[in-house]
Amino acid sequence: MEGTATATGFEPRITAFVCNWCTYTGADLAGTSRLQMAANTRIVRLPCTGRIDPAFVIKAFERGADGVIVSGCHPADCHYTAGNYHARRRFAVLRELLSFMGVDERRVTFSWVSASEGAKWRDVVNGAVERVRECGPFESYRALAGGV
Amino acid sequence: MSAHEDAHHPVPRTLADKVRAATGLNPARCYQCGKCSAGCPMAAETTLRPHDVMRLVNQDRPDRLMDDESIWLCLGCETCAARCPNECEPARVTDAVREIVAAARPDAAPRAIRAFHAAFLDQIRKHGRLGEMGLIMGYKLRSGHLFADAAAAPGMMSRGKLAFVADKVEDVEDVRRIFAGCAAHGEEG
Amino acid sequence: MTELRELAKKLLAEGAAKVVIGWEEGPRGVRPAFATDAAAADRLVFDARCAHDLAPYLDRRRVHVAKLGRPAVVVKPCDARAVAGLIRETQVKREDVVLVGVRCGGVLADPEAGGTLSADTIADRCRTCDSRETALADHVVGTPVEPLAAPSRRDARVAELDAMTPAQRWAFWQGELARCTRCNACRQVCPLCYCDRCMADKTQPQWIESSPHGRGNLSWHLLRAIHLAGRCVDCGECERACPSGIPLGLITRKVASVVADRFGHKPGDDPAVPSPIGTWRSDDPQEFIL
Amino acid sequence: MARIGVFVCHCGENIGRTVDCHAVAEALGQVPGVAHAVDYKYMCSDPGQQLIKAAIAEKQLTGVVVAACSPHMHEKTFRRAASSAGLNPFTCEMANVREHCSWIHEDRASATAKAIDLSRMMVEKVKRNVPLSTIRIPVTRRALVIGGGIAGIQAALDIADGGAEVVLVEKAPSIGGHMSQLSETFPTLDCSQCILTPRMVEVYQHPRIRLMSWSEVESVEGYIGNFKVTIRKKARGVDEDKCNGCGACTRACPNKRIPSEFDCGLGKRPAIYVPFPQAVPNLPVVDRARCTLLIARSKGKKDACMKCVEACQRGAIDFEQKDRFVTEEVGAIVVATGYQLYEIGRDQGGRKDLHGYGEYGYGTIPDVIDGMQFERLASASGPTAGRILRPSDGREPRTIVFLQCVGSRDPAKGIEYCSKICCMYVAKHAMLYRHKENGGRAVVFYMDIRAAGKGYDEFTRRAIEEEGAEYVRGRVSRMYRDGDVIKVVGFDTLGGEPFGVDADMVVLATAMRPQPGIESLAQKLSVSYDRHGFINEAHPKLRPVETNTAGVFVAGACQAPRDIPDSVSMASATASKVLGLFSNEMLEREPTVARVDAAICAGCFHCERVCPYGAVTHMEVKDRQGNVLKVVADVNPGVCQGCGTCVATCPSKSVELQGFTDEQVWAQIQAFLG
Amino acid sequence: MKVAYFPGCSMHGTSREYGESLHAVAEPLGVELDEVRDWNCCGASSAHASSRMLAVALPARSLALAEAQGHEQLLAPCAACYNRLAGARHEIAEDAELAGHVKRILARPFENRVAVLNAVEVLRDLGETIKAKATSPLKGLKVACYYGCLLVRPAAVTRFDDPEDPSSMEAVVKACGAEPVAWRMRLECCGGGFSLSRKPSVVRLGRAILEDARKAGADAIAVACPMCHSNLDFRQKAMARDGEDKPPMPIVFITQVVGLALGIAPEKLGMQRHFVSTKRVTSRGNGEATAPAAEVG
Repeated sequence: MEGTATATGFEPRITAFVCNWCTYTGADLAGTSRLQMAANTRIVRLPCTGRIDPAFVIKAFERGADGVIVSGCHPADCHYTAGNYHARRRFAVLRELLSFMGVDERRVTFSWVSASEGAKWRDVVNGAVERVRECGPFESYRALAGGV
Repeated sequence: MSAHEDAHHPVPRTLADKVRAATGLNPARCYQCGKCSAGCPMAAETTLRPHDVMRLVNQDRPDRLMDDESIWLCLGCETCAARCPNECEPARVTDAVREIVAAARPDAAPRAIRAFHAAFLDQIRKHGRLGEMGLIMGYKLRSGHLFADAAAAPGMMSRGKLAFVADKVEDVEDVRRIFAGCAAHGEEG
Repeated sequence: MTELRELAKKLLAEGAAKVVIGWEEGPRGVRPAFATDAAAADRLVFDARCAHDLAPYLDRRRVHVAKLGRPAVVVKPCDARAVAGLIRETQVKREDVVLVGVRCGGVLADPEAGGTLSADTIADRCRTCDSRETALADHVVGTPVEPLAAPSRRDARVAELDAMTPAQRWAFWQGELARCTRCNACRQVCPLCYCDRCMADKTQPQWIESSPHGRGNLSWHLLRAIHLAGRCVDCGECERACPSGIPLGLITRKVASVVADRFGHKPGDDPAVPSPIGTWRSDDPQEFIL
Repeated sequence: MARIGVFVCHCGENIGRTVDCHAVAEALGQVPGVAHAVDYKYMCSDPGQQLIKAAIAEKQLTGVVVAACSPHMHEKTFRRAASSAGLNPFTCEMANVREHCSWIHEDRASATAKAIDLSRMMVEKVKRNVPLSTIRIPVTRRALVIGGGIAGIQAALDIADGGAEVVLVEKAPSIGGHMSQLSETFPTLDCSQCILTPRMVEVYQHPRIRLMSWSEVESVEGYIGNFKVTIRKKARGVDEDKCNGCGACTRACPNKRIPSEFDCGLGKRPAIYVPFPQAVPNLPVVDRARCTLLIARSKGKKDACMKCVEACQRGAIDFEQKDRFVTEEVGAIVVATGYQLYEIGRDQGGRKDLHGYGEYGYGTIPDVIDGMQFERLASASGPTAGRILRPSDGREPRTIVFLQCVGSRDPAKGIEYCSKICCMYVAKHAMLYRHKENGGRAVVFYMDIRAAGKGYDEFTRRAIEEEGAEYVRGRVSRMYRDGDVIKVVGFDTLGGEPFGVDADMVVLATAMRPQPGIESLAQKLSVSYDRHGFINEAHPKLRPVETNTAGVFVAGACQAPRDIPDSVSMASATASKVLGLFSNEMLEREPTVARVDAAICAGCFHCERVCPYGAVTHMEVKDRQGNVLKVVADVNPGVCQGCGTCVATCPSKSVELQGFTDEQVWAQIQAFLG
Repeated sequence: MKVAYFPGCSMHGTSREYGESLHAVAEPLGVELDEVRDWNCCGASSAHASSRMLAVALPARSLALAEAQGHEQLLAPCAACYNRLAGARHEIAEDAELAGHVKRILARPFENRVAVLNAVEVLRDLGETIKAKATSPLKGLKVACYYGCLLVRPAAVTRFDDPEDPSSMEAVVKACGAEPVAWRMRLECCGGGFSLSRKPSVVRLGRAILEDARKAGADAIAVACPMCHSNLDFRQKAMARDGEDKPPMPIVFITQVVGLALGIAPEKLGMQRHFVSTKRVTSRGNGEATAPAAEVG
């Protein structure tokens, strides 16, 4: 599957960075509940949103992602008590900075999905795919590689 | 739309749904403790007490609410809301039920009370404000209680308490637009 | 000026400091000075040309300065915020340095060109600066100054960019960043870029491609801004040092406004106040999170 | 060169139906570094695991990727298999192609493509996995129990009887907790003190229990097996070694008009006092805020009263005593701090979301009391020697109204949960009253009767059927004083009528809340708590007495409203957990911990500030002469729980999280996107 | 302090004396009342029984007008108006969807910025001023402070006092030198909304209030609501039991109590307009009631 506009339409490529305890487990629940969703995402499992470095998001775009999802535990639910609070501040800044530098806000989705919110995970994934579809392929970022 | 989403965005069908849509209050929160009815000043006169109203809303029984004058006897004193342990606000639920019931059956309210509310709103629609004299006259005409309290009028007037000419909002059209806007909204909703 | 020189001489004479780091006349306007004796102290100056932030010289990694001994450093309010940052981040111990605060009414946008300070010539960052002297200093010299009222062109530019479409902003920044030669001057002058080894120099994995091309340049400036979020003291040195004239101040200013709006934080000169990234409140705004 | 084995599971039809598992195995076989790729019907079955083990041996694999279900399902299984075949278990990872792929997609082509991507991402990760070994840490076989109520007493005794030493810290002057205040206990109506006092004495005399009453936990450092706890021994004003508990001082004290905490304000005590006759330890404490002498001294006046000092023949009274701090090293901690009652009509300890009940007149009508006050009235050792008398005039009430769910199940006043014990103790109160006051009327207003427990429903039924308690289903709207009686305005929801009672006394069954200060203790222990302040258990069903901090356990009403049997069960459960922990010489932990590269660490300590566990310490880097070159961060692997927040925070990327390194993440991103 | 002033319909009619006494005390207490230009009826007891939207939109118009006049606070002395205005403000603030509808219906700028105050809280906050300026403290006057229903409920809307155990009115009475009595009916509804349409209910409810105030030894009942006032004052004779000969219970507005304490002449406070003689109250201040108090009509 290539993240480019083809005759069959544009299939976005989306990297999802999720925490192990809430969102990953919520995504497991979506599976056990057989909730159908778009097949455009690939999950990278991390222990906690606190572990998710803004560099991951930037690197994903560098390597050709059309969109990114970052998801973890709801406030007060963090397995490690506060990782999500730290992440929330970090990503609040990253999001506005990316937008300021010209990255469409619709390409980056942040969510809290608990271990019991399989349906919410489905909605987050489908929503992110839809928004990135509206934006189209992120050719402009890929073009930066230029002569490299 | 899947069945799952239906559950989250229900089209108001039951009485409880309609009340919820109109007020944002969830009648299902009522656990029938009766604290509202214990404190209700009108409980001595009504057959349906606040907790009965909540119960019938949850049971989707508009018929029983319509066939009884109880909901029209609520004074709106909010004692029930102040004491309700589960934040149900029976008075606001009752208001919503009245609105729903009146839309379905305009003559559901007891004549006297209907007359009072109609006269009241009529005054506002006409003048933007309430001329109490007009209110009293309007009420008497509508209710048929033509001579009740007639003896009081001279006393009222001698004390300068009844203004014969109603106070009026200058831009009364603006108030009428609000009435029209609310009516239109009611039909949409 | 006399007050500053007399104080510097006194500090040196009494042994309170072995070197006074300040500014002196150089071939192209003023330059940083490291006065270790009375004669050198007599050459110290302070005026609107003294834009350099001297806080980086407190970094133990600048061995040539460190070996001169216990430093006193002359600081404008913005420089003092930088020193506060270094203290906060355990790079400098407060008791190891003498701080000489100067009352500051702003510096010139082009210090090398010289001239008097006016609403036209004042550096943009000084237009929005509201501190005239620092509470962190051991000594404060100079006369009280009135701030110059002038609208910030930089803020206006940020607002213009905010009003653009993402594609337009992208085009603007690509135009600017295309000139970046990755000379690292911005990093070198930044008082809060002191790492032993910068993330940009890490190779396994290489988060930031090191050769100057669009992709690596964008990553570098994004991550630099992220690292400075809530820490940048707006000394303006990165933009002044950039040989390619990239308006880096727009980025730092934008991030500062995000930090101020969202977390109610403005970097100050109190080292006890923690930086906002690394702390949190349970009710931090999260309207962007689904 | 890596030699990775990829094992694609069909999970019967579960994966195979939507994902072409054979195609996945074939595609993965083409990936550089993959030495072996096969698919199989059930990888987790014995033959499936054999397949993996055989391949590891035959192909000399350096790493394993199992493309199957969620790692939460079978990561342990496959790591164990890899380990038994001689591979380091941490070089085995799972690609989740079931929950995250076959179960959520229908299109076979895209599901297969995704499964290939997910497997490739894991292959790239495993290539960068390094062998890790489980972390081994020593265990101090000594436990700290915080709280000397029935839960703490039980935990301390069980642990000590199991052979380990226990430090029992109690903030009050005596152990015993709320249970010592109760009259009789449901559902057996046996005397509370009769069953509790022997256990209190046992604690006192136990050779392995160190009892520290009038003490509080000041700070906690360290981690499972290795806690260092500082305890504040509050100044008692009495030398514990000299005092023999004769009570001469308390008798001598002229200020005997102080409301007794133990009797809930219904009785009085002196300024130097033993809270109750059976107190353990039997040592008095000086009420520093009320002692005439100390008040005079604090105002700089001369000593006004020395009665207790004069009465004490052993010279044990010591007004100069200061708070002392002692440090104890323990391997496990049991939190058993218990509860307080919702303060009806009063300030709720600064909690603005709790409002109290103005409509019930508590505080203005003296004969409206709470359940604990009733216990004191009913208790033979109480202020009325067990006679139920009105606080206002000492008269015997002829009608008592009991209100259930006061504060409980009431989101409007701030507490939405059920306090669990009130249904039972109200039935008990009604019975006790009916026993003591023959012919008296006991009216209970209730919403539901929640009497689930052995012998519980029988007990409440007995109150109604045999003991003549009148149960009225409905809440009371308000109460007011009318001359000598309290008018209770209620509603009988079953009868459909307003129901008023003229009561002589009203007893409010108020909600259970955690002890004040629980939040700060929880923060010291790094355990999480819910919005009411109850300590969170690690798992609501499967780990009910553990907390999210390893080595810290929870028992009794500080975790949720609990009755005595529940509290005691939990306490024994914590004891079994603690003794289980102590049965190991060394503890083993997953090696997902952060490590600092001291060579590049700049010592900014952003990591220290973000670490929720206090795992980051300062370490000096010295040259050969011993000169300090720089101070860098160091992560204590025993404390680190592996969240990785420090890693993402570190500006110079000199911290790594083992098992989730930057390189591994980078490799996964690249494996997907190219 | 300068506030927007929302008189409400009854200030010009049945409760003239409330308006008169409010104006009379405002000046010496330093309160400037800036009447909301072209205000309209809040809808009071009828709008909410018919349409939630109307019950919110009617008060919202007046709030919008006050906002346009540049005010941040609005004083609604009538408890019913206060309840409706504060309630509308609260509902609009809590419900964004409703806010959208209301703005559309109003078709004028409206940010819901104006805080709504009642007379009791304003007077309570001026307690020190009242105490300082009281030239005729009402020593010995026993007052039953009657809050009724609309002033303190619902708690989420009113917020100025404890909804179950308020003390503001008592504080004002104390500042006036009078003595608040402890009684139990101060929060019970008098049935004012049914004053016209359901007299027996009103009589039953009002009687309980009057009887309890008498039992507590009150010389007068202080109110802050025109509906309570006209109900308890005008209907007082009807509330008496047959053959009963109890002394009449003066029903006074809290502003009248303050006015008397400030030494303002009773007629300027409209004390002659009452149906029940206020002599028991006016005789406490310096002034004597000048107008003869007519018997209940």
